[in-house]
Amino acid sequence: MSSPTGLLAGVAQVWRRLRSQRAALTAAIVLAALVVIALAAPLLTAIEGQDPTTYHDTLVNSASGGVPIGSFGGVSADHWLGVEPGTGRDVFARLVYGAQISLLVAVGSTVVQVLIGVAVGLAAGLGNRFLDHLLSSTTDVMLALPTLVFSIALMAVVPSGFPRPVLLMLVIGLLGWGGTARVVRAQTLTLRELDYVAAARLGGSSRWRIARRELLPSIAAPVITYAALLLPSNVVSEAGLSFLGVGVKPPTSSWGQMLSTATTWFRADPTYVLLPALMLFATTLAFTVVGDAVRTALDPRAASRVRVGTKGAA
Amino acid sequence: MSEHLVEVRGLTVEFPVADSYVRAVDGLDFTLEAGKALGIVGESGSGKSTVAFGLLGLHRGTGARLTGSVRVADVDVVGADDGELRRVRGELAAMVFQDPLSALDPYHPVGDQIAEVYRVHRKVTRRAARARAVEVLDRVGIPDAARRARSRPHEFSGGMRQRVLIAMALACEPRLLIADEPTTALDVTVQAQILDLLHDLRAETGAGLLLVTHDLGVVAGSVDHVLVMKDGRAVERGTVAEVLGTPREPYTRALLAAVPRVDAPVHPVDKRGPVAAVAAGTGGAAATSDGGDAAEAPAAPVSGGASAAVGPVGADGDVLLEADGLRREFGRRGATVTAVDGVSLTVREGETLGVVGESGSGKTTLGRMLVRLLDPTGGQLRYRGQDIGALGEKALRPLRHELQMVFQDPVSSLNPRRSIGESIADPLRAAGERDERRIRARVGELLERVGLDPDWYHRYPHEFSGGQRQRVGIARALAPEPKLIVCDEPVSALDVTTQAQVVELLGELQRDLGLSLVFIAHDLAVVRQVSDRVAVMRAGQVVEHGRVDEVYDSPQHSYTKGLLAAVPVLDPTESAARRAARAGAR
Amino acid sequence: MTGYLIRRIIGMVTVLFALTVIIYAVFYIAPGDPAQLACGLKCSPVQVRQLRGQLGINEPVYLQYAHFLKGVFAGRDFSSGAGVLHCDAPCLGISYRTNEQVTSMILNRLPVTASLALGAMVIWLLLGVGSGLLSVLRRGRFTERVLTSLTLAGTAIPVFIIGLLLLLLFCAYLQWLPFPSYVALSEDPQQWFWGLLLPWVSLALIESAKYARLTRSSMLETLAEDHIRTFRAYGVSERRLVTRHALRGALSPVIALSALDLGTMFGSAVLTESLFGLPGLGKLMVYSVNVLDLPVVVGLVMVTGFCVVVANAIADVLYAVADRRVVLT
Amino acid sequence: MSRSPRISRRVAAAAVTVALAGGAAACGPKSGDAGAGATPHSGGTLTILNQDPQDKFDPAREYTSGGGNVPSLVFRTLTTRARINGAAGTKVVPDLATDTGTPSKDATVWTYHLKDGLKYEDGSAITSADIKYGIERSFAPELSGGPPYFRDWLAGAQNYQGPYKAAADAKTGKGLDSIETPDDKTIVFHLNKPEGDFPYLATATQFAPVPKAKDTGVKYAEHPISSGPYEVVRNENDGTHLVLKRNPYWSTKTDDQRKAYPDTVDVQSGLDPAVINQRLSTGSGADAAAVTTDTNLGPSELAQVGNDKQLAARVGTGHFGYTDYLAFNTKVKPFDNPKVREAIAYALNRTSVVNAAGGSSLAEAATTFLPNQSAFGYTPYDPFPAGRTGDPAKARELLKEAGYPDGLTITLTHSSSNADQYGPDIATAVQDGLKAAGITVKLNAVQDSGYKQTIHSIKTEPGFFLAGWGADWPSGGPFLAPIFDGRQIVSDGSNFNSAQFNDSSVNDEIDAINKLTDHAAAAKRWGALDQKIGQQALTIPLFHPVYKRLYGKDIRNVVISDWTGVLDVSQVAVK
Repeated sequence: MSSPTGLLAGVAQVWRRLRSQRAALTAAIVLAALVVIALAAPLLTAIEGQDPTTYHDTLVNSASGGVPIGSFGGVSADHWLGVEPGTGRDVFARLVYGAQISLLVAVGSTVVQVLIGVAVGLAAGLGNRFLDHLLSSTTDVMLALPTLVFSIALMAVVPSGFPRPVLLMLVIGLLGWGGTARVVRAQTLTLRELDYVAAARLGGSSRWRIARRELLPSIAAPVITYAALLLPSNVVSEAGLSFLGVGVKPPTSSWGQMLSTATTWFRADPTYVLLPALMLFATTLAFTVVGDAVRTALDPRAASRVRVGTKGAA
Repeated sequence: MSEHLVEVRGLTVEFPVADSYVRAVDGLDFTLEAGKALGIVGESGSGKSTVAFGLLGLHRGTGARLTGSVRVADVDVVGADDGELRRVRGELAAMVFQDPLSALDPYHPVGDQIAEVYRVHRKVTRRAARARAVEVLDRVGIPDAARRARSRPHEFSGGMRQRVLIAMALACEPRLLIADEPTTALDVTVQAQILDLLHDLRAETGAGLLLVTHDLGVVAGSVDHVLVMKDGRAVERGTVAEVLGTPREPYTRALLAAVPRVDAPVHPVDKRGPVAAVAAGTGGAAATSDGGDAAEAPAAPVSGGASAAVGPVGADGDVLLEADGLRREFGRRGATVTAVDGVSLTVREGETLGVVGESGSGKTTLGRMLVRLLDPTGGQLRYRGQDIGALGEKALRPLRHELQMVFQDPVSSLNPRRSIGESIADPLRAAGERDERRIRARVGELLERVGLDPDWYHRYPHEFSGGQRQRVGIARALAPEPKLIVCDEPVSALDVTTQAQVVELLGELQRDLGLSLVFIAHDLAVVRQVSDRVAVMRAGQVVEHGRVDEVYDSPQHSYTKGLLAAVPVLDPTESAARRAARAGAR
Repeated sequence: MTGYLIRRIIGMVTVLFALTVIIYAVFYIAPGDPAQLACGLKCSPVQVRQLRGQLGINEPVYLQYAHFLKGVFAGRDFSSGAGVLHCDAPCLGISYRTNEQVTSMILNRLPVTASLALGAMVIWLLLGVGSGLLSVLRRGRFTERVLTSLTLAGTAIPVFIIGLLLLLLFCAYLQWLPFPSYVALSEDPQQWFWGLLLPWVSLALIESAKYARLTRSSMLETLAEDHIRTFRAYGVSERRLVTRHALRGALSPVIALSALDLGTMFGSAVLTESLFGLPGLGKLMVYSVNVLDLPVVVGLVMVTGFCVVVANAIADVLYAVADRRVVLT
Repeated sequence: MSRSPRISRRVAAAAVTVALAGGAAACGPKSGDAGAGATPHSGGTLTILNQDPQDKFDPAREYTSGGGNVPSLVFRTLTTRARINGAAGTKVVPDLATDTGTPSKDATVWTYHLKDGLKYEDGSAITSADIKYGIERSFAPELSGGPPYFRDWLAGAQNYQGPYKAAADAKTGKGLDSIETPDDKTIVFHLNKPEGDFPYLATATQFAPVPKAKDTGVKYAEHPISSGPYEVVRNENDGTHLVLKRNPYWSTKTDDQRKAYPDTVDVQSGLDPAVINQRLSTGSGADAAAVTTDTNLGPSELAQVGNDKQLAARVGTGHFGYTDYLAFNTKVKPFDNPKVREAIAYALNRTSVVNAAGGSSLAEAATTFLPNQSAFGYTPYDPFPAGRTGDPAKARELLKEAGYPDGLTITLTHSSSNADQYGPDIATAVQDGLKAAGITVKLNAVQDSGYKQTIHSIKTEPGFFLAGWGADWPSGGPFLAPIFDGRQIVSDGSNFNSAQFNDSSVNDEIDAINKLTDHAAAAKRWGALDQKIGQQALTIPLFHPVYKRLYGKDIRNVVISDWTGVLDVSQVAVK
């Protein structure tokens, strides 16, 4: 659609702005590291010599509720981050495999949310009064739903053969597109009044063509910004669902699942709680920081407008 | 120490951009004596507003670099501490901003806003400050000031808001008034009133006035001295009579020449002659990324001076488009606003119909209905005899390409995320053209046709100046080979020199391609230049229409007369005479 | 504006009803028989059949839905055993499990959730707007960086973690606060306050981060507006610019968002309610979903959905009132 | 009903959750006075911190074991469980009645006489007609929830729909004919078959008197008329918050079981288990005099308690007769092959499973189906001795014999929730244990709300799944018969004979034992039968849960019987 040089220039420009923010850079590195960890999970656990599902009965003290034997939750040369209370499964292995699920579900559900949100928002923004009314009301109601409860109900009716991570993505995605739709609709309503859209109509473009050629590229920036905010909240959603016991299927691990078993171990085995909590915290924080930076980078207005009084001069 | 009210020496202001600085003002010197008025004139990007802001030290904390010396009422603005600077602001020198709507806090009553400013500088009670606010509001001509002081800005009209801003400036009886484009956002009749008010106030309070504007007509009647700026430097200075009457510098001359005159005799139209100036003036203009129409050198004296008018051509051409009792209402039941109220007019092949009116007169709504961007709510719209007013979007599509539009705002009329080539090619693709080579060729041809480099297909709108963008918009309108183009304020966002070039281009295209034009503008002078016939709109209705010279030279309707009388003139003497006439009429 | 609000509310309520259809359908295909669940696993088939008749779930699902609609608009009668239980419109039916009227079940729990949500809102507004304001006043200084980091962290912590931490810290280790419980405000205002303080704070800490960010960004946006420049040019001090002019502009999005969040909270404080054992709507919802108590679930969705609908409308009005330039169409 | 009328003692089962929700039982530390050495005194307020509300607080709707825990503070029944520590607490004792019942010769007619001076909370006298009415109303569909025995045992009750419908229907207006009340003090039950366990059933809350004039149908639960030591003064949100205060008309003269020391009982529910245990261990304010009737110490809390002597002294340990097991549906391949079932039994790693269930303090590895209490007839045995961690080699060998030399892939169905120990935690432990024997286990989670219906219906029963069984009263019969009696395979209702096992020798033995009147002799033969059935590997017992309950530091007179396994709130004193 646009020329490669223009696109490249744009990307380069955004990257330059991003680079200038040290926090964002750090966060981006953290995210990159997380992705690498998730992708390399089999390799990393192979190096450690463990896997995430094998029980180690001898490493926990059965009589005291299954608390790991040894300090820091049973940290040893074999088990770098200790073992899970009760089962003796390797915490490091479960953490890195858990990263796969957390990231996959977060990204996947964000994609679903964005796709639906953009489609609905565009249709509402460009459609006639009735369609707009219908879709806007639906969007409002979607935003009104107690999503957590609905997810539980939805997860309940889907046959258990359905792959869980995909189901999680779909459920979080299907229930969470309201915000995106709103942003896109508002943006569309603004954009469609712009002269270049009028010009495209005069040029004989159909609505679909206008949406695709004129609106989508302009909507991309706010949508990316919004998606960057959705990501961390989806990480937390997945954790929340797993926390409530309707997340991934055992013996698969996810951070939320680990946290849900870990929360009661706060005092007896703090290490076990801190690790998934830290991972979750670091991930959402990193996503948020990067998201913020992306927003600033994509909307230089916000940054430059603060320089008061330079209208017409800068 | 200094006998000058304002003394600026070697002022240089630089703004940080990416990794370097851009120099907005470059070694400027000037002075202003108490009670006198100085006009700073320049096109956009000349640095004139930056100077005004610099007088109040408004660059502090913005990262701008400021060197040289600025003294206002004996205070060294550059070196002053925060407290001292705050005293300068409002107490010694007060600023009147350009856009009165955004320059006032929307949440607070105007009286409170003025009172707040007053209390910053005077230790008085809240009640006393309110009283002062009412007093100054009354002074600037707000009727029923005591009550209106409790209204919020959006409850005022544009002119009244500007008066409020002036009242705020008056509150602390400053010794210097700085007016930054105080009338740009206003209609011509209101503009005259505001200028008169400033004039009277100066006479009354003895304050100095620094008037910053792009409009030579505005300075003509309002200041004693003029400073012409270009690219951050002073090009020419002198008394207003000298500078406007006998300009020495070519730039000033070009500037003056480009100003359309409402009173100019209509030139015999040469619709066949080449207008080489356009190509010369713009073809070589380099596109600069940081914009600024200044990049577009003012064309050397354009085709013999005042205007390149598009004169009347055979007024007896076939009727192309005909509106009959066209109406348009907005809003829902119970709260409708009638924007266009039964307008009937015709556009013939190859002619230019001018539509003038002030803001809110319904001229833009009318223009959009003519090309069916808006659906009429009443009346008929006939194109070549066929009623197209009620056609659905699908049925309309085959006709779409024959009716095109050029928009006012060169920024919003081009999609910033698509290359200009893509934008121009869009109608071609929409029409089903798939051959990439032919598309490229045609776009190149169109770019060349409007005086741009045919190889600029891949450039993005932000790489162009306003005038160039408007050319791109014209190229896009031309792409589907239309029969009629509605130009909605096509030059009002452009600097005066660029304005002239674009007008020139439109005329040339009309002549070459046999186009019909509907030229909508608030600027009476521009309309006169380009139109064969003209319609004057007010409150959704056409109050007067006819051949252009008839309407301008012997207006029949009082509204038209008032409009024409309010147009600023370049001759300071004439301007003063008109002011006196207006004052007498009050 | 009234017309606008009515249209909007009608639209959303219509969608809410459409949603109840979906819920009926979802429950219809969900595994498990509510009658068997209500009666107990060892209920004989005869008993289950009787109960199905009593609950009205032996009817086709569309008839069940029709009865539900009739109840909402005209009221319904149920057998209480000893007599007739009249359920006035709007009647949301009776619980499969307890035969209690759904409306009264919800009304009983509403004060809990309302106390939780309102109290939390007060705190998050104070915390959020306060720290947003502070970070703008201390722009570019250390305080701002600290506040920014804190609020970022706040948005990144799930409520079940922060709640648990606070609980352990203040109730178990330090024992400064009693373990949270709900005592009606009308009964003992002091106990009500202390019993809810921790849940409020937990919710508010998470939410206030969002508000701090919103306050900060919209204040910065307002600070960049022309009218701020006007007052700066008239010598108004920075502090006053921020507190009087920028804050005022920043408040309208904050207020609008609060109304929305408040509405949403009526159905979404599940995690907080279960963590602190508050007998609120969210908890009732989760429980009812688990025991397939369809009338309660549908009733809750209607009521909480309606809360959000109203909150949405209120948000719009507040927005329009706060910023008179906005025209509702 | 399709069930065989020949079965003499049909018993309940798997009702643990229900029983707990109803406020079931508690059993106590074998060391009764752990709280304090002082003698108990009257007065004060007892706080009960629970997860599940006392919802449906109507004697017709409760499903309790032995009359429940909180319910038995308000409802007195004909008989009740003995409020004594340990095994002695598995006995039935008279409550409203003067004895545990006089059976006819064939135990089909049971006669009870009420004690003198029995009164409701309003001072009116309790009559035998009120007890009859109480039972009748439990048949009303509006008041569902109680145990099934009334309909199964009482003559002519099969299609009875309770007094409300009957009143409207003139033909059956008399109520249940099989319950006679010749005078105000006497009540006679006519059964359709011999039921020696009737005195056990008579502990159920349905035997509590309900004055007809005060019956408000479904609304009765808001304020049931008390016959016990306490009356309801507040009932908020359907039993979420219940406040009981002393019933002035109740007297120890007619009730030698309940002690009722506190003046007030405050039952707070809807609490998170972690919060309950945290509050009990912190014990600030009113929580010092608090107990819980439904919340076990979790594994993590146990680890903590272990490090704190003072806390450890405040833990009551109890056993409720219950077995968690792996169930096979022998109609599904490959579980029709005994060798496959045996291989799985050998391969199983019980240590992992016990750890998953909370460790050895909360779960005792089980190899017998009967719970490890003498009242049930517990006889230790292990038909497939493989040690605590399994014998993969032996398992592989058996698999080879069964025709699976290269291993086997099977599906284990479990609940989506860990709440009842049928959940993913146990399932994954089983899964991991079987890995070593070359058995690949796929997990199939069923949503918790539908899980029990799924596994206990012939139509939907999976091949291999997690299940559990508890008895409604402590006896071997109700424990074994529903699971292994071939005549109790139910095709149109809840079926607990998951293996669909029908062996006439087993059926005959069940009948024979049911005829015994000597409980000890019967227990011995139940034990032997359990061992005999165990050889067939129809189920693989996993563990028997152990109850560890924390109580507040001011709690005195802790009594935990083996009937309920949890602390009995009717015995507790707070002063």
